[in-house]
Amino acid sequence: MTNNDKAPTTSTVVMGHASNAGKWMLQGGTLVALIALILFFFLMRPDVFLGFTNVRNILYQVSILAIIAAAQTMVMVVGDFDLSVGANSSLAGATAAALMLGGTPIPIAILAALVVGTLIGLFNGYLVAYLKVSAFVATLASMTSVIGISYLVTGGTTLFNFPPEFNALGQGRLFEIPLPVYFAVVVALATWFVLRYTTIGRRWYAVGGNHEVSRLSGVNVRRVRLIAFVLAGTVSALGGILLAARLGSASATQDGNNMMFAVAAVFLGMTIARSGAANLVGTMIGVMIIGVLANGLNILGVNAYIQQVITGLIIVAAVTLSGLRSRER
Amino acid sequence: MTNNDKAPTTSTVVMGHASNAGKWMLQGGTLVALIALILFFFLMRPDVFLGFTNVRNILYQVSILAIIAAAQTMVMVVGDFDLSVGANSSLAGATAAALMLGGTPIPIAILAALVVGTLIGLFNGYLVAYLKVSAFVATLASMTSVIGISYLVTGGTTLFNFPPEFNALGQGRLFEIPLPVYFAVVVALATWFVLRYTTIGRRWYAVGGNHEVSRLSGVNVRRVRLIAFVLAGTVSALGGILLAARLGSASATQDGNNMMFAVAAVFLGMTIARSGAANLVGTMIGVMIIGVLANGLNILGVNAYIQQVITGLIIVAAVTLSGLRSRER
Amino acid sequence: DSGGSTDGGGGDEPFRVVAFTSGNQTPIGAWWVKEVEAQAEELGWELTMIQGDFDFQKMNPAVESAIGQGADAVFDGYTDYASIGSIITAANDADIPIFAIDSGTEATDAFVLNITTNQQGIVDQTLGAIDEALGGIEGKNIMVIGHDPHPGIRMRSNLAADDLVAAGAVLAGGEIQQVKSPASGRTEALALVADYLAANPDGLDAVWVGWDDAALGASQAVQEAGSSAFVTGVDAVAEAIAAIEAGTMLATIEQPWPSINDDVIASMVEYQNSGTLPSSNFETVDTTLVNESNAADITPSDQLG
Amino acid sequence: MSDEAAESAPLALEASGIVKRFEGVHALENARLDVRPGEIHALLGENGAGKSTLIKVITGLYDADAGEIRVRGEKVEFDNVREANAAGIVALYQELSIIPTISVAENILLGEQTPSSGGVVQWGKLRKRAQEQLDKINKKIPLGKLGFELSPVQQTMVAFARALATDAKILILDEPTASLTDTEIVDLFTVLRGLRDQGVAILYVSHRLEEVFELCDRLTIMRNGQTIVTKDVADSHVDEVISTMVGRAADELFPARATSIGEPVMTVEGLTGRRVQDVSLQVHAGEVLGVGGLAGAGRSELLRILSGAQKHVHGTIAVGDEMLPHSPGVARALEAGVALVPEERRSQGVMLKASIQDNIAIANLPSVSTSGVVAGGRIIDIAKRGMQDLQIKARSPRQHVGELSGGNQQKVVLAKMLARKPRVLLMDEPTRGIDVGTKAEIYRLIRRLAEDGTAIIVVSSELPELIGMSDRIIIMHEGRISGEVPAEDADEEVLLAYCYGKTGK
Ligand SMILES: Nc1ncnc2c1ncn2[C@@H]1O[C@H](COP(=O)(O)OP(=O)(O)OP(=O)(O)O)[C@@H](O)[C@H]1O
Ligand SMILES: Nc1ncnc2c1ncn2[C@@H]1O[C@H](COP(=O)(O)OP(=O)(O)OP(=O)(O)O)[C@@H](O)[C@H]1O
Ligand SMILES: [Mg+2]
Ligand SMILES: [Mg+2]
Repeated sequence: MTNNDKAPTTSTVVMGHASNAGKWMLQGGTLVALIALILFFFLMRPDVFLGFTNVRNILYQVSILAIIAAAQTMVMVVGDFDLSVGANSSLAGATAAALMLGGTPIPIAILAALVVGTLIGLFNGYLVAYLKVSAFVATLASMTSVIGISYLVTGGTTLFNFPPEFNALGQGRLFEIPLPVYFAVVVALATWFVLRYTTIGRRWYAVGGNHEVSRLSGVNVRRVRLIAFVLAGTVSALGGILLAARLGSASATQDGNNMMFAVAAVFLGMTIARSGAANLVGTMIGVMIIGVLANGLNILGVNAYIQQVITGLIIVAAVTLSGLRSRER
Repeated sequence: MTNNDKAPTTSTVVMGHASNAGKWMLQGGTLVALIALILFFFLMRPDVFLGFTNVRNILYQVSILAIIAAAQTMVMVVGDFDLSVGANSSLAGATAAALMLGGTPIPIAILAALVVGTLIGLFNGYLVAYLKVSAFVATLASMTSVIGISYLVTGGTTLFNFPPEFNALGQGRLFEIPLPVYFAVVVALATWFVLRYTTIGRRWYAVGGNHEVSRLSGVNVRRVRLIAFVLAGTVSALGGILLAARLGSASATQDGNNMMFAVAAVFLGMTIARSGAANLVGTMIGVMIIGVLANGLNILGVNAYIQQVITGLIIVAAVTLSGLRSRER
Repeated sequence: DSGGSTDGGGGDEPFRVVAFTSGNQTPIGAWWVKEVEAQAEELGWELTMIQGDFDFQKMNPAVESAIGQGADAVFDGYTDYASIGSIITAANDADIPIFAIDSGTEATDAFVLNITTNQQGIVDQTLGAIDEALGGIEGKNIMVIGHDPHPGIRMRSNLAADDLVAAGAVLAGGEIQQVKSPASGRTEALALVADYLAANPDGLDAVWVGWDDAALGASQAVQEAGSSAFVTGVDAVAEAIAAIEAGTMLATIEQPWPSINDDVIASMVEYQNSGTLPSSNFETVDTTLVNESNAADITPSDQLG
Repeated sequence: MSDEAAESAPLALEASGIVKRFEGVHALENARLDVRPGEIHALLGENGAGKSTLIKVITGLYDADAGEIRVRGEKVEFDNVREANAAGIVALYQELSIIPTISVAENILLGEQTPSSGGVVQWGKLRKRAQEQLDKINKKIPLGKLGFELSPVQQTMVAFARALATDAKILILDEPTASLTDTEIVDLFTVLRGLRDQGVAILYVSHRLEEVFELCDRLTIMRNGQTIVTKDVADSHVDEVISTMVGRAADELFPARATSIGEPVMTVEGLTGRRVQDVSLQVHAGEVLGVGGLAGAGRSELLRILSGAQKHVHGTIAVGDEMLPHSPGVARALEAGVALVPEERRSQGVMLKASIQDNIAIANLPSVSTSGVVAGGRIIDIAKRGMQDLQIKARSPRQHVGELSGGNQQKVVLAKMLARKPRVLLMDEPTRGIDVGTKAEIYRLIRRLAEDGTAIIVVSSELPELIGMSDRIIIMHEGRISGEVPAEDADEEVLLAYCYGKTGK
């Protein structure tokens, strides 16, 4: 019988190995897509695309999206959504801006903006986790309200003329690299660490995997979901503050497509995990795909409208490529 | 002991009855919210709010949203999402516009626009149902591409100067009521009928309830999902054509917030169903809440930004009120 | 196209210009992009054109990196200086002058030249038309529709509201009515006016709107409600001109963008040739009122190209 | 039908040489099966033997890697369930439930079965035909109720009614009785016998061997993806069947009872919840307390309240000397040493898309972390220890639980909770859907834990099991304790009487 027991085990291992390469190709579809894009643009413009200046550019351009995508990742790990991250970041930028223009010292203005973002996260989290409102409606509604508040804070205009020390946060450089890139790296590493190595991160994944199982294992599901929204609020606010510093201005809608792209990045990233769950590394690959695409198409001088068409198609292609794996089942 | 045996049963029944009224109140939370809003605005402006002119106004204003929300309902019954309905409708309007300006006869231009919308629905449906791409990414990506295509079709400008017969579709009246109201009613009734009385509608509900059980019970899940997206595409296109006719113009982004509001309306409506599934009656109540709110706040002369804040809060309030029910479980 | 610049054929270094606009989805923005590209071709400039649909987060970095790759001048098309602080910093750091067309409503050191239209003049002309049509503004109910995020519209709608109040008119709704999203400006203005008229039938004498797209929505609402209110806009788009000819709109404003653009480009050429910067950094240009009498002679602003 | 006639008539269903491999798993390795018309054919085997997989291959849900399937003598290859249905093959899949958001009537006549004309549903006909199906199985379930409003038993019966509605020529049932009680099982069997007599071929999968011997005509035994034997039930004996299934001689199913019972560990007074009414009980160190009752008697609710998973109205719970706060919550109860192995493995017990180690870690975060940071090494340690202790068959602690067989999934749930070293272990139907071999393992485990001083409360719907594994048995009826007996004095008749509401001590 020992023989019988052994046989399948061995072959199991072998099989596992054999199919791993192919599986990796599919599972890594998103990564493959990123590499393919980089190669393509490099071949089109070998002189420019991978030069230091342009790589720095790309990193600079995606840094704030990366921060907001990290926030979105936390919420999506728990199996929820936060459509308000973009609006939230704009409001934080506007709050800091309005306070600074009113004479508040920079650190206090920044702190206040972070608090505002955190409170909005708390509001979302309370609605979703405690009042059981679907995350989609709750955050859609709070997005609507938050944009309205931003309009009120900015008086509908674009605020500017911030203290240079504030702008330096978004425009300054250290060793030739713009500061927002460092911020993005720190936020990404911190999020990665939290997701992977802390008990709260574990609990997020457990709740995202199955609410009931988590609850019966002693996880305080409501609090855990709440915390994800709260932190996402804080982190989005940080992104918005940096965006205001980076642009030297703040308006109610300057987050642009960050929310949409953040969601797209997380989805792109989910395909690289075996469990199909949101994960930080995947999200950052998704962010890079979006960033490389925008930069590369600009460098090739592609018409803005056609760029938009292509961006949508490439996102679909990347996700579909990885999706082939799940279709196999 | 027989006494003992009976006691819980009876009390159960009584409890059941007693809580039914309360349960209905909560289940009908969305409807209660609508009635409360109407009452409130009526009391604030009894002379105006429920007058014929204003009621007609409200109906006229929500008619196109109602059509797009009907499209969204079909997809959401199946348990999916379509973020591209708004972009899709703009493209349909732009397509019809460009063709008419190029001399294509009106019926053919309209038909072509419907075909374009249907094809986009087919694309979405194929991605979601057959390639198993998450509906969120698939339709987010196609929304991005479709907006790009609309820009290309309109050349980034606003197209106008359509034949008067075309504009009449959006601006004409029959018995004092604008034509789009009739179109909306017809679309709503047709959707209601399809959802409630046809085999495809019932299969949508089955698939939305549980993919796997449906598949194992012999439902062609992929085709059923595909059809929902395809029809949603066609119906959104119809909405976009009517919007172009109503405004007498077409631009790449004139759908505005229709997609967001359509999703919100469906979510609001889901709360009235015992099963919590999307349903046409509920969606239309949701559409009316959004329409009444916008019109009422305008009539009271509330500042636009404050309107936006209030809209978000009322949506949350309506859903939360109904959400109390699910917490009871 | 910058693709062919690697093998410079001529002896002279070409004049390198980074041009950008955030409003490429507006007809005028689209015209400007084509116009500047055409003139650059003629002048032999090496042009980098960057367009963004009001997404400064995407546009600004692109402009800055273009500046970083070397430029002799920057050309801002229709983008308020408030939104491009980081571009201004980048250009200043690199010591590159910024020339601008319609980029902000007051003088600023950020630009070496910004030519725009005279907002007060626009308000005077449109209110004059309303005054004439109504036979006096005093005591009349007039709605002002604006859009704060756009600095030009914001400035002129504030001026219009102030002037109306000063002239004894009543601001319908008590304040300037705001359109939230430019994309749905027409629908929003339509609803604003329709709802106001439902609440106050016969309560509206005129609607002053800050730009034509929304004015067309307002005019449609006025027609549908059977009101006799007069509607004015700004921009002179073809559709507004057609509406004026059809009698559904009272007036609009033609802003002479082609000549303004020529003027800005002329001072850029001047700088290219002699290194001299314009003497004044802010100029305003007068506009033309478009009404029934001259509508037929005006080139619509969205058909400039 | 005489044997000879049966031999000569074409087989209803024949599968031969079926091979099916998943990533890394040989689910089927030369599986073979033949079912005659007009027989009830049992398909037996341990958890993971490949029974469900074979069924899915037959009905076209999986493509076989090799092998041949014949229906009434003709070779077939179905691409999907619809094609199988069209050929008269209908399966009731394991753990397949019903659609929660649609009505009972629609659940019964789903898909192609929905009566319609020109694409429009005929609601009247739908209700009438659905009612007929329910009548067949002697069930009164309101047709307008939605799926999620039904009890688990009702859900199973609706699913069964759906299978009946198809007029299948070949009916496949994968563990249909797993969550049924005796009354329903009796009704079910009556219907199945009726169908057999009409010539329907029935393939019946169950881990309850007594059912097989009562109901079935022939049986096929599978082991490790292979078909070992097919024979007449009349020629078979239980012990022999078990040893063929597990591949060795059958062990004693139930280990010996405890000899020493210690101090009370958990004391419950006047507990009242939604269904549970005024329950008081005590369980001692080293004692196995069995809880029996009919479906819906409130046993699961009792355990859920004790484990902190459900709020209660009044009553007190004490563990040792410690009085737990009212409705303590799971985390607090776990801290006090109370752990629950829940009833629904797949929806309450394990995260299917997570690894074994992550599943085990989630209930043990306090012990594998220092100030909020988890130590990966410690997670692997407790996972490996759990896998070894419980003999979980898996490639590595990182394998996804969804890829394990039901028995091994259940062991993961146990490992998760045992790593907390509970003083009171609550187990709700711990052997549901588990093969005899694994069942015996679990009984031994329960006994071992008891000997180490753990107090155990275990709910079961199978009376022999309840009697075999417990030291003391209480029976619940409509939320109350209707009777209590020491296990050695218990017999099924007495217990059943309590189950139906007769009270006594
Ligand atoms: N989708 C799948 N992916 C990977 N392995 C699978 C899959 N489905 C089944 N298996 C494996 O195939 C083997 C046979 O499983 P199957 O479900 O057919 O067993 P079974 O005899 O029905 O067991 P049980 O009595 O527990 O239901 C098991 O080892 C199982 O882990
Ligand atoms: N007849 C019923 N009507 C409505 N709900 C019921 C009924 N029976 C049980 N339930 C619900 O189902 C859940 C499980 O019930 P309970 O704890 O009473 O089951 P049990 O005695 O363990 O029986 P089972 O074998 O069905 O699990 C409880 O939440 C209970 O409210
Ligand atoms: Mg099985
Ligand atoms: Mg139970």
